[in-house]
Amino acid sequence: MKLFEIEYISLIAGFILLIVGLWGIISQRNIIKMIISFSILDTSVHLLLVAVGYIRNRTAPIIDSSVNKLNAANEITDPLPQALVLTAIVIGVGITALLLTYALKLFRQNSSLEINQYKSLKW
Amino acid sequence: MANTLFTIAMLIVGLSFLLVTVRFLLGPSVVDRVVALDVLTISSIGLIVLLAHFLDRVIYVDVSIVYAILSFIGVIVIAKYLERSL
Amino acid sequence: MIHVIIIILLSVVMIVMAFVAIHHKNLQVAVIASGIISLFASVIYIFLAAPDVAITEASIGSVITVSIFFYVLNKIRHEDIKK
Amino acid sequence: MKILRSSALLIVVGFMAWMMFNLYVTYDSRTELNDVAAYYAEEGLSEVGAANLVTSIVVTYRGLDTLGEVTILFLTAAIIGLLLKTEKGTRTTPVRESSEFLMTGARILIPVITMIGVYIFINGHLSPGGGFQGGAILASTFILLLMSISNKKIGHRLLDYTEAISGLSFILIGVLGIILAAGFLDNKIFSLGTFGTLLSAGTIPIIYSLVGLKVGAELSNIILEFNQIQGDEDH
Repeated sequence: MKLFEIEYISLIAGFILLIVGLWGIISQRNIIKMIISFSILDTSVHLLLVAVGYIRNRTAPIIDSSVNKLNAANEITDPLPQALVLTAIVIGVGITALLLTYALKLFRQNSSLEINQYKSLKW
Repeated sequence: MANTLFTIAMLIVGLSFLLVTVRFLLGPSVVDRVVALDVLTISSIGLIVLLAHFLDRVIYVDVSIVYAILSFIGVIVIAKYLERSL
Repeated sequence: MIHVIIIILLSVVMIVMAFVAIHHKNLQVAVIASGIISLFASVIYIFLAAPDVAITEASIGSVITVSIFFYVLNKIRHEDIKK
Repeated sequence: MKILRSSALLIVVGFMAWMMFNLYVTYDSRTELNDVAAYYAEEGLSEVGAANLVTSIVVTYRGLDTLGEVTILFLTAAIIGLLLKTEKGTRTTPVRESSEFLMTGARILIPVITMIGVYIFINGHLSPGGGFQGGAILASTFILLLMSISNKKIGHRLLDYTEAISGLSFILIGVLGIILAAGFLDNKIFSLGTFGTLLSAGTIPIIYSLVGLKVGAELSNIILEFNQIQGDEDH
């Protein structure tokens, strides 16, 4: 059965979280809510990448006594998406902090967090 | 025998996830939800240690150590925010 | 089999938390819900055999991001009181 | 107008959902590693000598990416500092003192958490963890420090020096790799040592410790910026 495997369930969860995050970004009007939706989107993409790298019945790419050193290529999952996601998470927190700083500056300017109040760039 | 016991333990952890989620959704104030976050963290620590047994890798316990030592810092920040002294 | 049950449970809770984070009126509850999403994502990373990613997500997603959000919310609350 | 807007939203999200559904239906779970990953798994142990293959990819095979990533984080911290500089955070009303529980707990726990962070980035080539995780844990220690001494001022200087020195040493070790070994950020400046011990895998422990210090200093800097603007200002 295709559905009841770990990686397929993670893929479904990641896809639904991605759609929910996108929906939040385009439908919410509060800036902080939009940033929260962005962080949900971020988490979902990380989850999708790790789930794509998973291979069933294999173990983590760390070679110690429970992994045969000579047969490592047949016992470990893909280490490449994990290294990618590791970098992406740290950059994600930087982006979130930067977005929050801009939100704070906008709030100082207009003392409102509603996106409808900012008309200066509308044309 | 041991595996059966650990399976039952895992089911109990899953039940605690469900109950705490219900508390989070119902909880009238923010404080209830902060406590729910804390309890979820502690249940996750238990779940990760059980997983380290089931998946047969000792190194996963490292993750639960990090959880255990960091879980309360976020709660402290929220508590300071709620008592207006951040 | 038990793994599948637990991971379905975690996914359902994550999706419920995502809806709470987007549609709840109180911003503090929304931030806490996004912290719970990060927490459960890192448990799922353990299932998917990625302990490095799990440690990163646990320490950054559910501690540092939540702290920065609450610092900003605190600043906004102060300015609101002043007005 | 409102109906128009929500129907447009529904169309966009529905298109996205349809795309995701197609991706899911056509996805087949993998059964073996692709060529690049198989190369890393087979040759990585003898070439790099780190037990944690993720570490050997992050530090050696894709070391340049890590350098760029650290630079991006530095730029983020610098921009946040620049933007928040005009916000004055002088508190007029005094804050409540931290409670005795928090002070005592922080005094006991700060050394322990720092030790765990240092353990995680020094053992990055043997166990799960590494520079980014250890740096994040050091930054969490910094949050605890800020929480427990909320009234005193903390200067940027120590963080700035730590960041500058570790970043410079990172690049210096990379350049030494060109001179003494095969290329930029190559780890075979020292001998690889015996597999699985602390002093193995060439320069990987040193580089990952430097990355950990740098990431920790940068994240702490961001948190310090946000902490310094707190309070109700008068202007």
